[in-house]
Amino acid sequence: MNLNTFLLALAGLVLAPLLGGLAAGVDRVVTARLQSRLGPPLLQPFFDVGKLMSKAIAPASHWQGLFVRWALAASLASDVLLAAGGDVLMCFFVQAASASFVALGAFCGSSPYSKLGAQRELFQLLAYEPVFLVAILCMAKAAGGFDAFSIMAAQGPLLLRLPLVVPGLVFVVLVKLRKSPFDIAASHHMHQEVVRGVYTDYAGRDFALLELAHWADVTVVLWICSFLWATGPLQMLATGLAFLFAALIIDNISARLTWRTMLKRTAPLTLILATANLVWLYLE
Amino acid sequence: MRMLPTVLANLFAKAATRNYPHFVRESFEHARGELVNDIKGCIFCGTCARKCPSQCLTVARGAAGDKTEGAWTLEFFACVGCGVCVDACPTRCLSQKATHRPVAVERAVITLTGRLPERPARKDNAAGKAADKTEA
Amino acid sequence: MARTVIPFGPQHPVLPEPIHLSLVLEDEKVVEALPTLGYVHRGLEMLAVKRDYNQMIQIVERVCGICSMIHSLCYCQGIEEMMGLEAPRRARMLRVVWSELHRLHSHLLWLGLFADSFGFESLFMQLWKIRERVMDLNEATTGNRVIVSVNVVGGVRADLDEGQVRWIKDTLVEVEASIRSLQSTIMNDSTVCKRTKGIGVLTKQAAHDLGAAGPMLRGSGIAQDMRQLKYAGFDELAFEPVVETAGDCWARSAVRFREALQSIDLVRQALDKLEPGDLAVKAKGRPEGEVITRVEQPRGECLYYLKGNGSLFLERVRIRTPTFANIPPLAAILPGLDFADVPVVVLSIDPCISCTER
Amino acid sequence: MIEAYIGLLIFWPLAAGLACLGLRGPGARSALVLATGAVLAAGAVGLATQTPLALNPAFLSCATALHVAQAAAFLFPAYFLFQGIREKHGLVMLFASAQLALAAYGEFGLPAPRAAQDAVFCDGLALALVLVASLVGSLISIFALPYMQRHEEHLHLKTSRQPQFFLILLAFLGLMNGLALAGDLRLFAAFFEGTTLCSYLLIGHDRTAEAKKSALRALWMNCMGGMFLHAGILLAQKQFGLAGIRELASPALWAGATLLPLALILVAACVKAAQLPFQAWLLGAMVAPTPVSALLHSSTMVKVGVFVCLRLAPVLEGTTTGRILTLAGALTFLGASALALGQSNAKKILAYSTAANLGLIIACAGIGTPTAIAAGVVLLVIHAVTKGLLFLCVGDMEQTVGSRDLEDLRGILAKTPLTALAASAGAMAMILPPLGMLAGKWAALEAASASPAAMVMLAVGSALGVVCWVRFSGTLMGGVAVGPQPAHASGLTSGPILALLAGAVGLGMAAPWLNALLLPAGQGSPLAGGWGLLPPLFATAMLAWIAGLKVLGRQSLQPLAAPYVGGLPQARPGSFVGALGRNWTLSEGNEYAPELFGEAKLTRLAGALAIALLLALVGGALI
Amino acid sequence: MFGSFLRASQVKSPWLLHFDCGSCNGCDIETLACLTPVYDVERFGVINVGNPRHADVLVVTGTVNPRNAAVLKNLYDQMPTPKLVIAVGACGCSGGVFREAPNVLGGIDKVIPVDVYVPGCPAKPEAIMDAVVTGLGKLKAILEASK
Ligand code: SF4
Ligand code: SF4
Ligand code: SF4
Ligand code: SF4
Ligand code: SF4
Ligand code: SF4
Ligand code: SF4
Ligand code: SF4
Repeated sequence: MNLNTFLLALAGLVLAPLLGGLAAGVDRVVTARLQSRLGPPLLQPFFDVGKLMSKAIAPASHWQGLFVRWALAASLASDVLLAAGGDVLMCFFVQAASASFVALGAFCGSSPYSKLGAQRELFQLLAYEPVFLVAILCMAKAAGGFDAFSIMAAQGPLLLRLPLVVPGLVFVVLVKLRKSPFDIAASHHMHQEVVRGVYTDYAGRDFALLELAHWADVTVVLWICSFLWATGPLQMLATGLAFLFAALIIDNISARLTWRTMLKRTAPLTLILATANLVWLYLE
Repeated sequence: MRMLPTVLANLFAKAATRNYPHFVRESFEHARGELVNDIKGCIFCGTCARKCPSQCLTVARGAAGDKTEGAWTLEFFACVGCGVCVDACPTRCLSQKATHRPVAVERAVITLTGRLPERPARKDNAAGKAADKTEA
Repeated sequence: MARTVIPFGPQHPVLPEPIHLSLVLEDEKVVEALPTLGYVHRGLEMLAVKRDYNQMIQIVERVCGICSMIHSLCYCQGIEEMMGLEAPRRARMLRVVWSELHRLHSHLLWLGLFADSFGFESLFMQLWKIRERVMDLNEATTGNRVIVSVNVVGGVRADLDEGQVRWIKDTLVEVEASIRSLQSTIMNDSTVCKRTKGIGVLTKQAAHDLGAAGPMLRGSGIAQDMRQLKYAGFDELAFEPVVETAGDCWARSAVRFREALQSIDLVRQALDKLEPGDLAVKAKGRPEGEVITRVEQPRGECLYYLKGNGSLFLERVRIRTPTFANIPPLAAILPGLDFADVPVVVLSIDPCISCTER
Repeated sequence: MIEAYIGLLIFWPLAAGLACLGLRGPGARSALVLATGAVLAAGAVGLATQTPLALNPAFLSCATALHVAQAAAFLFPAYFLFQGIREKHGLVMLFASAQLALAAYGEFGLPAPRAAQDAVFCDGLALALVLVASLVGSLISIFALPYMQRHEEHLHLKTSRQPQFFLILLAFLGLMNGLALAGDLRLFAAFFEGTTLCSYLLIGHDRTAEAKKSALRALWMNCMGGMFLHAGILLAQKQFGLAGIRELASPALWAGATLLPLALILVAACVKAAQLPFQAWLLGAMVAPTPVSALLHSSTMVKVGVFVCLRLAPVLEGTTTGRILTLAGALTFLGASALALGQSNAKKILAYSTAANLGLIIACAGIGTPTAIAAGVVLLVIHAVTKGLLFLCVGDMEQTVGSRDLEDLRGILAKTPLTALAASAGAMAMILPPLGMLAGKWAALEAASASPAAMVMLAVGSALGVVCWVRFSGTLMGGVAVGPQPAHASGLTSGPILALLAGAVGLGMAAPWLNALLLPAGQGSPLAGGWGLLPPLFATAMLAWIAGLKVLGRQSLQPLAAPYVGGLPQARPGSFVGALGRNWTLSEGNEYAPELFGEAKLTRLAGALAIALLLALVGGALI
Repeated sequence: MFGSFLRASQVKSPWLLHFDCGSCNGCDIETLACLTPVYDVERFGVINVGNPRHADVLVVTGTVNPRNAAVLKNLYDQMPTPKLVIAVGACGCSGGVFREAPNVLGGIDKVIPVDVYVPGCPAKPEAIMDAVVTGLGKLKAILEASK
């Protein structure tokens, strides 16, 4: 590991959560505008986290603190991996670990909503993980390597060869951003039958750390999406934002679906599309 | 999908939000806001207190031992702003502002005291001394 | 299959009001749902012994803030019947105007909350944005956005001038256009239909047998609406109950959507029929005897039983509200639902607990 | 010296088992089993220091040994046939007779093959199996000491049947070591049949109707496997006149030849490894006492199957047979993972997950590249340790609460904290990066890049696995304990659990280095590029671990918040005052989504696909 | 710097929990209206959370009766400190028009301490927004004093 890699990794560690926070801010503002509201300031998510950091709480379980920190570590590790040009598949697995810790912590909670949320979180994982994996496999196949650098170094925009993974990736972004129609485990804005679902029993500092982990996750997901047009940093930024914006629009024009619909329809459909793309790459 | 035109229109149109408190819209003319008593005009007849559906008004004649003083007390936390008292007041000294009553951080009542009208009551010379007194 | 017990409410983000359901789920399907009430019970009917019959208008108006005007209307009509009064024609027309404005804002409010129950936030926002126009109409014409306090025994205590009539009509044109622009979303959007069609079906027979009321009843294909009794000014207005036949959440929502437009139409008709005249007749004497009156609230039939004894104070006020009637049908359709559909179905009866418990 | 190690590894367990039969006292038995553990450990470690090696120790290379093996080829099927006749089980009779016929053909119809070059041949792969069988197997046997005591108390047996039990248990370990090290196909086949016999006896140990049924099911399926194995061996013999495993597994030999013999052997391996559609025998094995399931699932029986596949893997690289095998493995990984997700019976979850993970290893074998094989071996070792841990934990928890249903295990954390935490950690070790199981899965995914279908199946299966294990772990961690707190932790229970836990986590963490150590002799480099970034990842994981534990220490002092139950009052913990003024106990059940993961439907579907693939495997070899 | 950011954040992100404690709905719908486009309290960082463990501000509408008093107390207790309570409407402040009804105990300060009272029946959305701002001012003063 040379100095360059180390610096990149460090940048990933620090910048990725900040970028995620900024994305959350953009999300809040744009969503407000789509709903004809003025909305909060752009930095609102940071204030939220700052506030949560300084609250005194009684924990819901003695184990949650542990899982929260593990989740945060996993999310940050996936950022670092990606930033340092690591293996995208591994980065994805590390991120899935983060989600698993969140769910585990929720299982440890005491409220029934927390446990229900944990179940649903797992079903979400089940729905989006294969699609995301196959999308990454497609990228790796098209670019000829599994590490981030070789995917970014691919000739021309990958999108042209991977049109069918786009629905899958949008689905992943929607789930990861906890947006309608797939904010099934923990609703993002308006609150649903699961209250805050998997987040119900997290509070105060734990919740703040979880929010940081969430930001890091969002960055990773959008970043991987941006590989679709990785001909330059600006193009990548634009692609990432395009995915974010698409998610916000879809959030605002659709009702929330149930996990049964997600698992029985959306997930198989997007998976089949992505698989078709993969097969097509092989036939090419 | 069908909501798309609406949200896009929202995005590009001006937000519907009124930026209160930086921008305060003018109240409607007859809005039933804060209840005020021009105590100079009050004759402490007690009509308002009897009619009030919330029973949040008390009118005392000869309060504080002084037979010439009257006290009009509004438990404003219980007032529902119905305006029944305003309609009933014979001297029209009660009125409702068009703006809402400001929020408070403590429990309080409003007591206004004034001079009782000399008998026979004449509206014009009821020299009132208004005092805002709040008690916890 | 293990059972999950979920305490749903009394404080729960999708519940606008405190009701508690002890839900037993298996496989995320409801197998048992036991409701509990009593969190908003105030005992206000008993206030009749402490407040005279005029003051009671303000009390019954606060049985519920959403259709407050219609409560006081029902009450005043009852007292008027008892005392043998008839409100002047202008008052009756004005009562129609305000009561339909209330229905309009109530239905918009409900449609928004309903959208919220299936997580369609922007639709909720849009509907409540439109609703603010109606609230402005209320406030400008009566002085309060919600509790309008226009009814008195014998008539009304607020009036509309020419300018206001014109303004209301103009505003309603815009409101109608905005509402219609959401029609395809509410009725045809695929995700919305996924969450509402075929969910919580109440058959026509069951609706009849279980005594459903209001849009719940009409959504199941029974054309019953208390406005057919032609109280207030409805005798002079063209009116047909809105009926849907599917009996599911979608049908109830469609009924309310169409009723919102119908209310706009009724307001227009009533405004057109306004003629100069008295606002109220003077009430003389004290109420004595018993009456039962019924009106149609946004949520369905509301019934008042009033008993006067010749004093200023009524002997008994008894209120039966539409949500009360709709709870047995709700309890009947809850079992077997997906947990995620519980909020949708609970909201589809437009539960109003504050009036149910008073 | 090394010959002595090998001798001890193979014969000490047999001898100790026989001694168990003689010494009926529990104390002596414990001492023997513990001693066996020590001997096996010493032997395995001693062997490890010498690997790779090829040897001809007298006791395995002499003619007598071969004669014993040849006799075994008749004796085992004959015994099976006898059992089949006694129990009137048609399939057992059928396959046992087929085996007998094949044995006769091999003996009398074919010229004797050239003797194997080396009677014992130990490379990384063999060593891995020896280590697994010796260490994990011993730990399980030790765990079995107190377990069987309680088990028999529970059954109210008049005369203890533990002597027989431990005889078979220990003998099994010896057979496994022999199987791993055997260099001659005939010896190998004898050990192979030996494991079939042991598993049959162990599954049927409790002698209930259900145990008998399951044992017979295991028997007929494995007899069928044995039949395929013999057929394959005989064909190979006929084709090349060879009997050495090492010669057989060299790609050069097969150049231009039909792979049919290999395909048949692979089918046999699939049966042993409980691949779809043969998973039924492994599931049936659940009825046996937990140490048996632990042994079958982790360190013995099923590992034989994957061992065979990995042994032959170098030949499979780039062949149609290999590709189909990959598909079949991936299909099992997917199907069994989905089946596991639909179960609430903890042992069933473990059983399906075993089938799934073995499928993954077999897929690796089918790919056959050095990377894939390396991944497969790592998976084999770590799976053995982790699965052994999980089974022991479930067994202990089952004895604590009297149920093996996941739903009944809620709140177990308060009753047997050590076991519950170990189980939880074991479950997470199945899926967490950078631990070995995940690393192996990842390597398999990247190695499978020649086969998109396999990749997609692996991807979906991996997601299913994550869900299944997080839920498993979460269920154990959650819930409020009710009822009394039985505690019977003995060192013989917690010791193996702790040792396996340490193994699962430690080996998991050490996966990259482990993989380099265990590479089959003469195979290429360790796993490709991506490992480069793993060390920093490990460091992060360790730091997070420490930070997290610190918080745990701090938080365990804080009072806990009342649960959010819609604001309702609580009369006592774990309940709320709800409808009808009743005290409603908060209970939660997991969502098993039976409409998606229903056992019957899925088994039928996946089974049919798997049969098709196996037919293609055999058929594909013909072309 | 970080400390002052944390302190500043505390008054910039009031997440509120609304509990209908026996209100007539009048005040509830006005509270809800605050969240909608025309008023949009999210401008002040307000999010309506459904869960006391995430909430900073408890907005209570309606009167207290013996049954919901326990619920109200529970919700208040489950909120992490520092926390604010806003009593909305005549009912919340004092019991309003129902003070003398048989099943009414009175305003919510009978059960939990109240920081800001919002009079009115129903309280106007503007008044509720005033209350949030006033409450945050109060919180700020407390934080400043404790610095
Ligand atoms: S007539 Fe008027 S002033 Fe006189 S006592 Fe009656 S209410 Fe009071
Ligand atoms: S406005 Fe109504 S409630 Fe208020 S004091 Fe007057 S009569 Fe009483
Ligand atoms: S305010 Fe009016 S009604 Fe009330 S006491 Fe004074 S004069 Fe009489
Ligand atoms: S019937 Fe009515 S009064 Fe009697 S117990 Fe039931 S709810 Fe109470
Ligand atoms: S109905 Fe209400 S007020 Fe009357 S007695 Fe029962 S609880 Fe009390
Ligand atoms: S049904 Fe009852 S509570 Fe609901 S709005 Fe109407 S009166 Fe109010
Ligand atoms: S008395 Fe009232 S509650 Fe009972 S059946 Fe008749 S209407 Fe229904
Ligand atoms: S204050 Fe008025 S509007 Fe608010 S809850 Fe009470 S009665 Fe209803």
